[in-house]
Amino acid sequence: MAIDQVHDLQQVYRKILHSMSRPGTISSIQKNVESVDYNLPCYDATLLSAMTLLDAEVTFHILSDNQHDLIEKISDYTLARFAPIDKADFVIVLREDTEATIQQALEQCKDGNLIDPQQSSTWIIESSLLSNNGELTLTGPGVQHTAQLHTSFSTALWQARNERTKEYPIGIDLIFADEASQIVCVPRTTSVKLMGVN
Amino acid sequence: MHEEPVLQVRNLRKQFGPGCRECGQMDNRQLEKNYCTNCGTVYACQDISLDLYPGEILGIVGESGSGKSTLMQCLYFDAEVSSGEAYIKDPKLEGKNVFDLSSQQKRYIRNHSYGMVYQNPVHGLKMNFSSVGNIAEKQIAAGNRNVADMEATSKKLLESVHIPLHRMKEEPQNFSGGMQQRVQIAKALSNNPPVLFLDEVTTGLDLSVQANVLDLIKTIQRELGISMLVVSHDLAVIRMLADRTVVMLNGAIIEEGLTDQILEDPQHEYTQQLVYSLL
Amino acid sequence: MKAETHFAFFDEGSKKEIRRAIMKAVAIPGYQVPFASREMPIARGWGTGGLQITLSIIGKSDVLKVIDQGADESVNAVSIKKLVHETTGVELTDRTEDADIIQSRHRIPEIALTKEQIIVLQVPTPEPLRGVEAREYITKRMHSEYDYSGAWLILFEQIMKYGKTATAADHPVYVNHRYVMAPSPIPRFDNPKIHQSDALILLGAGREKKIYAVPPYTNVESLAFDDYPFTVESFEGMHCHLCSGADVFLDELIDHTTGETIYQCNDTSYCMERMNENVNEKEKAEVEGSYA
Amino acid sequence: MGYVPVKGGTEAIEASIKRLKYERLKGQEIIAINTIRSTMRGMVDQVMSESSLYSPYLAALSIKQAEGSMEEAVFLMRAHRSTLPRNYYSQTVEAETMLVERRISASFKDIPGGQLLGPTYDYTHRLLDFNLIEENPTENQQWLQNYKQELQHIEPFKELKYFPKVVEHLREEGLFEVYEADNTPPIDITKQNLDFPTSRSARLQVLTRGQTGAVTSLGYASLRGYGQVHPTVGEVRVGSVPIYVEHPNEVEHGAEDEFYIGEIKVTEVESFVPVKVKNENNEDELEFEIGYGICYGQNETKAIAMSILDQCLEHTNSDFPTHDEEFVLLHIDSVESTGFISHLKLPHYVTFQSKLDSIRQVKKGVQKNES
Amino acid sequence: MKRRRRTEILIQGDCSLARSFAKTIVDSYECREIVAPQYGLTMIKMRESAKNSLFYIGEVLVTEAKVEIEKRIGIGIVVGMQDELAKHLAIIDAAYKANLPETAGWKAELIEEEHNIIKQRAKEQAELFETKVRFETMEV
Amino acid sequence: MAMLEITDFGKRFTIHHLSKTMPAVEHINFTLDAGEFIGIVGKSGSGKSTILKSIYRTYLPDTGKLLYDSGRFGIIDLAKVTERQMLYLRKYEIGYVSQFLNVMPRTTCRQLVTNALLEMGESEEVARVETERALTHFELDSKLWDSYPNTFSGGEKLRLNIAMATVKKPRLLLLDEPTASLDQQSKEKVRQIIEKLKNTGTTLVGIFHDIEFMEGLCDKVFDMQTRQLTTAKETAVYES
Repeated sequence: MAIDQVHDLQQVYRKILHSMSRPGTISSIQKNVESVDYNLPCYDATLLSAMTLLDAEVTFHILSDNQHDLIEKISDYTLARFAPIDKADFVIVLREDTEATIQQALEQCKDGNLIDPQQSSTWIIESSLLSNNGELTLTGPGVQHTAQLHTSFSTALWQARNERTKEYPIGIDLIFADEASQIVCVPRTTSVKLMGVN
Repeated sequence: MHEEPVLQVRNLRKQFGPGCRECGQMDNRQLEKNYCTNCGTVYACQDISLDLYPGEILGIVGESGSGKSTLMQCLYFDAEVSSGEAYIKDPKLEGKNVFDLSSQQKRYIRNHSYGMVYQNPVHGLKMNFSSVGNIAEKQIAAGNRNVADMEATSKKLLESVHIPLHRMKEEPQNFSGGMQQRVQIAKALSNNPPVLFLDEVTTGLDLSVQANVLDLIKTIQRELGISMLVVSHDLAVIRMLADRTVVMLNGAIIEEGLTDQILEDPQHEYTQQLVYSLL
Repeated sequence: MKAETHFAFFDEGSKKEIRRAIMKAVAIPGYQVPFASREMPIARGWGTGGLQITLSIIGKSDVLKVIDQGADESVNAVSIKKLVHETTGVELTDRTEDADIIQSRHRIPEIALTKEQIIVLQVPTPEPLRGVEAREYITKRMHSEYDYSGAWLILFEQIMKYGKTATAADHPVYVNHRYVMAPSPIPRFDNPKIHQSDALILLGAGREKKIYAVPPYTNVESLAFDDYPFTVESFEGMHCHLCSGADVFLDELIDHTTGETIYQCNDTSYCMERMNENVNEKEKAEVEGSYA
Repeated sequence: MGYVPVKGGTEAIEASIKRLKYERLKGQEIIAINTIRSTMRGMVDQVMSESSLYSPYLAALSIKQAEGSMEEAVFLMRAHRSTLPRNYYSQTVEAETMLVERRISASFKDIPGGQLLGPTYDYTHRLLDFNLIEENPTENQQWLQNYKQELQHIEPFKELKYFPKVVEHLREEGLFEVYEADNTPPIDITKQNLDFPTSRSARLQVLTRGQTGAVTSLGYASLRGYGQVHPTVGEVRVGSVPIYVEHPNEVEHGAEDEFYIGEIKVTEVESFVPVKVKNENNEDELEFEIGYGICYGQNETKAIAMSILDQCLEHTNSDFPTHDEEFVLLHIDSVESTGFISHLKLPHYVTFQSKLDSIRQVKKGVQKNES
Repeated sequence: MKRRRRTEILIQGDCSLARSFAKTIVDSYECREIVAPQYGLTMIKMRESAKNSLFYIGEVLVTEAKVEIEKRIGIGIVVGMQDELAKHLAIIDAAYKANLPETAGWKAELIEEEHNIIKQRAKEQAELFETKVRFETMEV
Repeated sequence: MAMLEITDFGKRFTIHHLSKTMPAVEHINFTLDAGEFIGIVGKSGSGKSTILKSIYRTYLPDTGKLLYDSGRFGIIDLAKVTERQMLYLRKYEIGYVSQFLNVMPRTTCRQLVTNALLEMGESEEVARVETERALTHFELDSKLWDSYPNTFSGGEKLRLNIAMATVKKPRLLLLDEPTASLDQQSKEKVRQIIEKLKNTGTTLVGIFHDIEFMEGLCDKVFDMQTRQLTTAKETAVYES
C-alpha cells in the first residue's frame, strides 16, 4: 500500500503540529508508517516527515556525504531541491551522522534574522528511542509546567542548539523521529536544560 | 585614579561609497577634504576614538561636514558604521562591541541607556501625538508602565523646559520650533539615560530660549549624573556645557583637551582659526 | 473533461506551504509569518485567512464548528461550513465540546476549550502597530527590534484624552513576553481566554497574507498600565433573557414588542446547551423564533 | 427532548443559491464552453490576464458560471488556481522569440519588419452589425471557405520571420540607455507579501494581473495630467511565445534538454517617454526611457496603460497618486478590491457591542469626573 | 534527438505521432505510472525590455504525467488540459532516458513532422502579412 | 615636599596663521609650601597669567615640571596629568578665581554656589547651609541671593566668584588679577576676604595688578623679571 499523499500526510502533519505546539509531547505516526513501501536508508518516520513538509518551494540538506541515492529519491518524491547547509530550509540528520558533523551543521545552518525569523532551518533528526524519561527539562510556550525528554542528542549538541537559539526570535526548530515512528519537537522557544549542566 | 568610561569609542569609521584604488588605503588616502575625487566616496568619520566618562559633558566641535553629526548618528545606531568599536559600561554588555549587536539589542540600548536630542525635532518627536505622550513614549520604551508616574515626570520636565502645562496634551505640530525643541529635550531626558546625545540642540533657537535650554541641560547633568555628548558648531555652547572638547575636521579628530584649554590655548591651526573667528 | 475538486479544496502544495507557515507561527508565538495567501472560493475579507488554515490542517475524521460573531447560524459561518464540508465531507457540529477544529470570526466560545482542540481565528487586520505606523516596512522593523512604545503610546494617549483606555475589540496583547499581537477583533472579554489556553490558537489574515499563532500554555497579557488595569466589557447585573446566563458576552437587543433593551448570549451554542439542561418543550419554538 | 439548533442561516443560503441558479437557467438557453472560447476572445483574454492564469478553456468555463460577470469570473479562476500545484517554473521567456501576429509602432512609420495590422478592431466602425442577429452556420462555413481560397495563392515564407524590436534600432543610436541583462531572480507576489519599496519584478507582476478597468483608469489619469508621463507608443506587439521548462532534477542542464511545453499569447507594449537625466558633467540632458506593459491575450489598452504606470512608478513623485506605488499597487487587484468592499455586507455585531461598551465607559468616566 | 526539439515537434505537431510512439513502448515494456496525468501550474518568467530585468507574468495551466520504464522516470508536461498527450510525452521521455532501441527509429518521423510544422506556420505567417501596411512610394 | 614645585617651566605659543612661535615664559622656578601665599609680580605681558593658567591647565604646559602634592594622587606633574585628573583636581583641590564670572546665565547666585557643593557630592542640606554661610561670609547681600549674577556689580560678581571657588575648600587657590576692574572700596573688601582665606590655611598663588594690594598679604613674591623669589617686603620697591 502506498502513502496516501492527501490523508496520510495530513495526519502526520497534525501529529507534528501537535508536538510542535506542545514541546516534549511524543506523538506516534505508527499507523501511517504502515503505508510506507519505499525501501530507503532512513527511518520511515523521517521519510514521512520529509514528505509532509517538503515540496518544490523549499530546499533540504542531508549531512551524510554518501547518500546520493537518498537525496535523489527525496528530490523525486517531493520535488524539493538539495541545497548546501547554509541555504537549506530543512536539514535531515540520519542515525549514521557523527556528532562532529551535526555540530558543524548546527553552527552553519540558517537561523533566520530579526526581521524574518521564519527564514530559519527546520531539522528532522533521527534519534534513538525517544522517551519522556530523560536528561532534558523543557520549559516554555506549549509546556504547562515542565517536560522531561530523552533524545540521542548529546550534551554538546544541545549546547550548540541552545547557542543558536540564544537571541530569540532567531533560532532553529527541531523535529526528532525514531525507529518506533515516534516524533517529538523542540521549537526555538523551548528552554532546554540538561541535567547536571547549568 | 582609575575611572571607567561609560562609553568607549575605538577607531570608528564611516564612509559613504565603496572606495577605490586612490582612497582605499587607510594610511595614504588621496582625498579632497574627506572626499575622494576619483570615486566620489565620502569618508565621513575617519578613525574616531574617544572616551566619555561618568557624569561628564564631552563637546564635539567642528564646522558642518566635519563628520560630527555622522559620528553621533553612528553612536546612536541611526547609521551603520563601516568599521570600529564602541563599548558601554553595562555588566550585561561587558567586552561586547555594541556595533556588532543585533538591531534588537541596539534598540534596547537606545531605550534604556541612551537619550538623543536631534537638531530637527521632527526626528525626535511624533508630531501628531500629545506632548505628554511623546515624553511618556520614551519612558514606556524604558519599561515604565505607570501612567501617573510618567505623567508626573512629564509634567516636571515640561515645566523645566518652560512648556505651560495647559498645553501638555497638545501635539507638537502646533508648537513653534523652539517649543518643539524643548519638548524633545524633555523627552530625551525622561528615562534618565546614562548617556545623552545632543546634536546642535540650540541651533535655531532664540537667545533667551537657548540660555534656558543650556541651563536645563547643565542642571540635569548635575542632578542625574548623566554623561553627555554635545555636538555643536557653536563654541559658546561648548564653552558653557562641555568639560572636555574634541575638535573634528574632515571626519577626523584633530585636537582634544579641557574645554577652556581648547578655547584659550588651541594647538591645531584649524582650531585656532575657529577660536579666533569667535573672538 | 471534468475536474474533481481536491480534498479540502487546496492542492497539496498549497497545503504544505500553509502548513509550514503554521509551524513557524507556532515556533515563534505572536509573530506574523508572511505566507502566499491563496485566492479562495470566498471573497477576501470574508474569512479567507481562517479558511486557508482550516483547510490546510483538516482531516477526514475531524469534526468542525464554524461561528461568526458568536453564532453558528450566521450566514457567513454557514457558507464557510458548507464549503469545507463539500470539499472534505467532514462532520459539522454546533456543539463546542464536540469539535476538533473551531473556526471563528471575532469570538472565542464561552466554554473552555480542551487540549485536543484547535481554534482558528479570522483576522482582518493582523498588524497591531498599523495605527502607529502605516508603512509595513517600518512596522516589521519595529517588531524585529521589540519596539513597542508606539503600541503603548496609543493607550496612553487615550488615557490622557478620555481618562481611560478606549479600546474596543482587538485590544493588543503581548505574547510570550516578546511580540505584540492583534488577537483579531475578539471583544476584550475574550482576551483572557488566550492566556495559558489548553487549546492551540491559530490566526489567519488572508488579504494581508499573514499567519500567526499562540501555542497552548503561553503567556498572553493584554497591554495595560499598572495603574490603569485592563478591563473587559461590562455586563454587570445583566443576564441572558433566554438561558439567564451571566458572566458571558451578551448581545444587546431591542424587544420588538416592548421596545426595551434585552440581553442574550452572544455564543448561541452555549445558550442552547444551557437551555437544554432544563428542557421545556413550550419554550423551544420561542427560542427558534428568536434566532431566526 | 431538548432544544435543537436553529437552521435559519443554512436554509436561507440554500434558497438564495437556488435563486441564483434560477436566474441563470430561466431564459432556457445553454451556451457551450467552446462557444464562449471561440466567440468571446476578448472576455476570455481579459479573464486570463486578471486572474493571472493562462487557460482559455477554464476562463470560458468561469465566464459561463459567472453569467458573464468579469469580477466573478476572475474570482473563480483565482480560486481555482489555489487548487492546483505549481510544480514548475519556466525558463526565461525572451520576447524576441514571439511569433508575431500583430505589430504596430506609433513612433515610426516604417519600422524594420514593417507594421503588421493583424486582427484589430481599430479600423472597424463601431456600428451595430444587425446581420449577426441572423448569423447561420452554413453561411459562416461558406465565408471561411472563400477566405481560405483567397489566401491559397500566398506562398509560404521560406522560414519563419522573427521581428527585431524598434527599440533595438534606437538603442544603437544611443537614444536609449543600454542595460546589461539583469538576472536577479524575480519576486513572486503570490508567494510573498509586497514589501515597500517594491522591486521592479513585483511591480510588473502586480500591474500585469491588475483589473483592466483599474489599470486603464490610472494610466488615463496620468496621461490626463495627474502624473508626469506622456509617452509615445514605440511598439505594440501581439503574438505567441514558446514556454520551456528545465528538468526538475536532472543534474546536467543544457538548453537542449529542456522541455518545450507549448505557447501562450501575449500583448507587449514599449512606450517611449522623454526624461531629463544628468550627464557626466552634471548637466541636464534629455533621453528616452521605456515604459513596459504586457498582459495575457490580446488586450492592447491594458498593456499600454500598464506601460504608462510602469514608467510612473519608476519615478516616485508624491505629488501624484499615479506615481505612488502603495497607491497604485495595493488598489488595482480585482479580487482584493471587490472582496474587501463586499465584506462590508458582513455583520459586525460583536465588535460594535465592544465599541459601544468602550464609549459608554468613557462617558461614564467623564460624568464621574465632572460631578 | 534532444528533448527540446523533440517536445517542440510532438506538441506543435499532430498528436497522433506521440500516440503511436507511446503505443510501441507500452506494448513491449512495463510502464509504471508514477503520477497519473494531473493538472498543475507553471509559473512563467519573462524578461522585460525596458530595464532588461526578469519578472513573473503569471501562471499557465499544464497537464503533467510521470511514468517509470526500466527504472527511468519520464516526465510529460504540456500547456492546457491534455491528459493523453501528457502521458504519451512522459512515456516517450522515459523511453529516451532509458535509451530504448525504439527511440533511434523515431528520428526520421520527427524530422518529417518538423518540416510540416514549419511549413504550416510559415504559410500562416505569409497570410498574416496581407495586413502589413505598405509605405513604398507608388511607381507611376 | 612643598605644595607646589615649579622647575624650569616654559611655555610658547605657536600661531599658525602667522607662522610664528612666541615664547611667553621661560625657565621659571619656584616652590610654594602649604599654607603659604605667593604673589607674582611683573609687567603686563610678562607672563604672570601664563603661569597660573598653566598650573590650572587652561594653557597646555610645554617644558619643565609643575609638581603638585595632591591629596588624592600624591605628587604629580600638572603638566602631565590626564584631563580627567585635572578635572578632578579642579573640582576638589585647586580653585581658580579671575575677574571674570563665567557661569550659566539662568542660574541664581545661591544655586551657583550650591551647585559647586553638590558637584562635590555634598548633600543638599549641607550644601544649603554652607552656601548661606559662604554668601554671608563674603558679604553678599541676602537680597541678591536669588537673582541672576549678570545684574551684579563687579565687586559682587568677584565675591560670588570667590565664594564659588572657596566653598569647595580648595587646597590651592589661584587668584588671577581678581581685582583688576574694581573700585577702591570693593578692592578693600576683597583684600579682607583674602586675608580671611589665608588665615584659614588656604595655600594661595596670586597676581594683582596693583602692587600695594599685595603688601602684607603675601609671604613671598615671585618677580617675573628677575625670576627670583623674594620676601614680600622687598617687592614693594618694584613696579613703582
